[in-house]
Amino acid sequence: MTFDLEFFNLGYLDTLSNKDTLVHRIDPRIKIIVSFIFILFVVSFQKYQISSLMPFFLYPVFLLTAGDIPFKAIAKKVIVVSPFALFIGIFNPIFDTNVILTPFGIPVSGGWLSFFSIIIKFVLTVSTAILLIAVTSFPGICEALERMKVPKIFVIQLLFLYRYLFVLLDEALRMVRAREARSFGSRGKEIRTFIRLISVLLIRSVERAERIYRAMLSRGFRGEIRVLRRLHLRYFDIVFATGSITMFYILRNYDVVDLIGATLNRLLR
Amino acid sequence: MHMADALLSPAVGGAMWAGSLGTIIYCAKKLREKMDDKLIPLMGVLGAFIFAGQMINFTIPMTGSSGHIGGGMLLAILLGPYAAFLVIASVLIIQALFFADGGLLALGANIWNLGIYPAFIGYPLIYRFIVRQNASPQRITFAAILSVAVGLQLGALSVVLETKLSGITELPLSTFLVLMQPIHLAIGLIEGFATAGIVIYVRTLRPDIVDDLEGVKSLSPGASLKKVLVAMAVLAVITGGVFSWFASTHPDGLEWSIEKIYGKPEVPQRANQITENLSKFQEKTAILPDYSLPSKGEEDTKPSWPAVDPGTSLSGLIGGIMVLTLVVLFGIGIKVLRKHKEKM
Amino acid sequence: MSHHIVELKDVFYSYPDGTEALKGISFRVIHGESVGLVGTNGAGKTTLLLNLNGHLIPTRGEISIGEVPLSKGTRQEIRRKVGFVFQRPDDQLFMPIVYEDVAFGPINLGLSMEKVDERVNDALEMVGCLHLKNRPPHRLSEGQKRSVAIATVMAMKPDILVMDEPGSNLDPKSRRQLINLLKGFKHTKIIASHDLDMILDVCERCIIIKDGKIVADGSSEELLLNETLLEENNLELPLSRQYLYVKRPF
Amino acid sequence: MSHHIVELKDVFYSYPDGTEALKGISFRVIHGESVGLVGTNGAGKTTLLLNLNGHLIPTRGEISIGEVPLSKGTRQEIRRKVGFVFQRPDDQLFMPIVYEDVAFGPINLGLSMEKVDERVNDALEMVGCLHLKNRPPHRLSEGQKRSVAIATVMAMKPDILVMDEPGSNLDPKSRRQLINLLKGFKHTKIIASHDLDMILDVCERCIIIKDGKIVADGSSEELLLNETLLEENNLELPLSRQYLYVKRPF
Ligand SMILES: Nc1ncnc2c1ncn2[C@@H]1O[C@H](COP(=O)(O)OP(=O)(O)OP(=O)(O)O)[C@@H](O)[C@H]1O
Ligand SMILES: Nc1ncnc2c1ncn2[C@@H]1O[C@H](COP(=O)(O)OP(=O)(O)OP(=O)(O)O)[C@@H](O)[C@H]1O
Ligand SMILES: [Mg+2]
Ligand SMILES: [Mg+2]
Repeated sequence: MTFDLEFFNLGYLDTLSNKDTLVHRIDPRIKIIVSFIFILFVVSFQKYQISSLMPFFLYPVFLLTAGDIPFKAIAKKVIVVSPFALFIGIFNPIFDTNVILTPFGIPVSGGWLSFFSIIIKFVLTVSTAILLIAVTSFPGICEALERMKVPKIFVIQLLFLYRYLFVLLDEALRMVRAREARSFGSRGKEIRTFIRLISVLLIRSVERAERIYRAMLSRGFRGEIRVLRRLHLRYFDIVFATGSITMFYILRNYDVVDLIGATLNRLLR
Repeated sequence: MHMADALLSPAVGGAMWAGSLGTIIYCAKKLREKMDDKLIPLMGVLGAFIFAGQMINFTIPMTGSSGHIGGGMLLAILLGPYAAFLVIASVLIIQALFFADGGLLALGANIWNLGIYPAFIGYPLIYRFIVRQNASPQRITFAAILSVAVGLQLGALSVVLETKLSGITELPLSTFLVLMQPIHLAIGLIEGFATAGIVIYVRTLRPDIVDDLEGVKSLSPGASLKKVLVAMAVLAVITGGVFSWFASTHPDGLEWSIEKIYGKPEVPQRANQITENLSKFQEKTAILPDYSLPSKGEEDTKPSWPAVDPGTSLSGLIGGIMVLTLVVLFGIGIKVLRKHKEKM
Repeated sequence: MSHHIVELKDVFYSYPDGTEALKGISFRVIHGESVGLVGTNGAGKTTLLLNLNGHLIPTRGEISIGEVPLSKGTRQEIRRKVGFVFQRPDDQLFMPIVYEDVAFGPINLGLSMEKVDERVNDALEMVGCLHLKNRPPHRLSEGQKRSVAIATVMAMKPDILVMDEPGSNLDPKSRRQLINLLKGFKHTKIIASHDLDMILDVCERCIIIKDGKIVADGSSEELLLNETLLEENNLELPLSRQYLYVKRPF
Repeated sequence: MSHHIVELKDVFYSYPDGTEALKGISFRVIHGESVGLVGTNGAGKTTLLLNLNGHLIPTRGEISIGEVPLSKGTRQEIRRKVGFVFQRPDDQLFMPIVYEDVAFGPINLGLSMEKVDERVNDALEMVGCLHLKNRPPHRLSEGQKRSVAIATVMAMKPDILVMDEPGSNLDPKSRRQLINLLKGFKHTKIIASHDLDMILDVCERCIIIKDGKIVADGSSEELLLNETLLEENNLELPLSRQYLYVKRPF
């Protein structure tokens, strides 16, 4: 049943990506580049740094709110995929027990600092990746890739993948249901049956590809697919790009958090 | 086994990206040279098939838990190395975007770890070598299990090395290996067995599919393959080197800026000599300063590390909470603005 | 036999993406009744049937089959009682040989091999496909596949038969055979279809669904010949009744 | 306009596995005619249509479209004239956005971008789907997919329209819309379907195929109302005409 859910989620993100907001209208190339640079900046922080990462939440929060994306959907996804990072990160407190900080007299080991640093980086990078697709339609991303000189064959088969993803997932879902209807508990889910189901699905997929190829031929296909070019850089795109990258740069190189904290600290005293 | 952005350093992530992207470009070029047009829809549909196939699960004998197929080797067997690599890369792109498996930076590493080994080692060097003359079910089974297992072992090893090189985890190398390799051996055996079953079974139902594709695949084994492997290795080393060089030659923005604000040098671990050398090498860059040091240096650093200014860290805590509050307010502000605009 | 009663009380279902597909469905089907479900594309028929069999679990409301309320815990048991024929036979036939496919369910029920063999032969006999026993399903014609799909379900001796669009893609003759087969099945039947003529032929009772709600529930003869009702729900008179009204007599 | 004539002379086709699917088919369709192809599952309808468009090449016999005999060399050219709507719209709509999908053919015809745009808009307008222009095909309903699939073919301005089972899986309302659309298309049409009512509505002429051979060729009204002929070929009267014969008048 969990795979059912993944399937639905896929469709859900796809629905979100077809919205029309300020962020959705930004050129996909810009969004890809800015998001990538964002991630580079985030992972470049030292492993004990936590507080200076906080301002970086600005970027995903901006995509989320300006893109009109429900917070819950993104939060759920981030939680679902967190185990691996948790698994690796949790060893840090075990192996690195040097006390580094004692805020308010509580000793905090380097391991815990780096653990939380991993978790925060994880939340920042993963939410940005999901938000990128939630505010950019997949065909948009593909066109951006093509315009960024990624080989065309690759982009085009990626478009085909996306197109038939939903069709085949639906087909597989129906097969799984048919099997469930006639198997009880784990009976009927042996590897032997599994191999048969998958093989049948594979054969059908290949046959479908043959039919698609025919459909392409009958519409004059001769080895060349032209991707329509609809992307145009607009003034706002440039502003968005330079603005965000400058902001990342400042946040990375000037410890704004510490500045604010120190100022507040001084004021409090 | 997906790598995550949070566990990678920019240098390692960037190097893996360069390697993967280079291979994608290379494969695309190879395919363009001699490709059957049929392959384009087939690649896309088979990519979608991998996803769909992952919805169908089976009970893993003796454990009671359920598993599904990864599919890298199956793609390599059906499509040959070049097309298979592109399809695996596409599948991972969709996983990174829609399922947030890994992330954008780690995508390069993931494509490498899950794509290179089945497409360029498991299939051409192991599977084809064993099956070439005689495609009996026994041979297919043996070849599939061996190639999948080797591919996954290499993949898991790469995950370990990439993570260690990035220096984010404190996990000792040996422990990490013990955690990763055996479990992937088990996965590999099961996946190999399933892959073999599928190949054999499809051959009995539609022998033409597997054999037909044999003609569509374009692989000239031997010299050209070796070239690919060497080229990829060189590419990876060079990009890694370039990144490091780039990292080491730029002036240090962070220190400069902090000195300017507080009037005092920030980085106390300077005292340690080993660190100092490493710092020179790694820390100074205007764009991406201070990224994590490799673990080896780290261990030596520990004694001198706690010298972080407690006042600064308290400010950090207060500042962090403050900033987070501001970010949330910023979000709420935009939301309100949106609502307002919609009403108008 | 009260234990074949199907009862739905105010059932709601939303897909995880938020689509509200069922918005408060209540009805009760007693033993031996045959019920047709009709409605336009996207009305919620398939969703309803998937809920009946526990493939989807209602977000609100209750379903009980016999005296057993449907839940994650009981759905395995309920699936033994409810035989589900899916919309496309290709999805249902996943084993390499017809015989194995029909045997799949009975084996999972834990029957002995002789019993399984008996069930398989009986079921194939019933749909007139015993001669196809050793054929691979992908070599069968659409109509044959459909019949075998029904046999796979019959072999499990369900108390209740649930079918989603059983008539699509069949040629006229195969469709007629299907209708006769269904008429011969004496237990409870629930059938979703766009083929209003088939519903009229096979089901005494008919439920019209629109936008996840029931808009009419009554005798098929009455509902399916009520032109204004049909019109309101984007349906049409069954073709076999159209001629009389729409065109000059022949 | 003689160049829209479709002519088959004693066409045979065997699949590579040896199945003889067509066993000597000959007919001639003149400009503007609409022809229905009917026959049971496996009769050879799909195979015949695939031959018409050069996807399969006859093992014996000749096909010519206009004055051009069909061969490997000429099939590219012939495909420009023959618009083929496949059985499943999902196989036909392979681009990520409706607009791009409809534009695919015209672009390959080498038209300028303005011309392409004009064609796309016209074709979508014609099937009433202009508002779906920027939607991805996987988000459309079956009926909408079907209409867009027809638009992709219309955008190439074919002289001849060939369709394989265009009505399957549509609800009654969508089916009616399709029928009206087809009636509006004034060029040559060849339509294979099990929906004899639709054939009766849309095609003046009808060809009955059985086991790869033509068993009857004539006016639809005549053939499809000839009960003995239909019976012999495992077909049935169109549903809209059955009631009069089979049941008491209403
Ligand atoms: N997997 C899904 N995720 C989200 N929404 C869905 C899903 N499947 C169906 N829906 C939506 O639920 C509603 C009911 O769909 P359902 O498939 O039950 O209709 P139906 O009556 O069976 O239609 P049809 O006659 O086309 O088979 C529709 O609005 C549909 O878009
Ligand atoms: N790829 C194939 N290889 C071998 N035989 C085939 C293949 N496709 C079809 N056939 C056989 O050719 C014959 C004609 O099939 P065809 O698909 O043309 O029938 P049809 O009239 O379109 O039937 P339907 O109404 O079910 O679509 C059948 O006997 C079928 O089994
Ligand atoms: Mg349905
Ligand atoms: Mg056909």
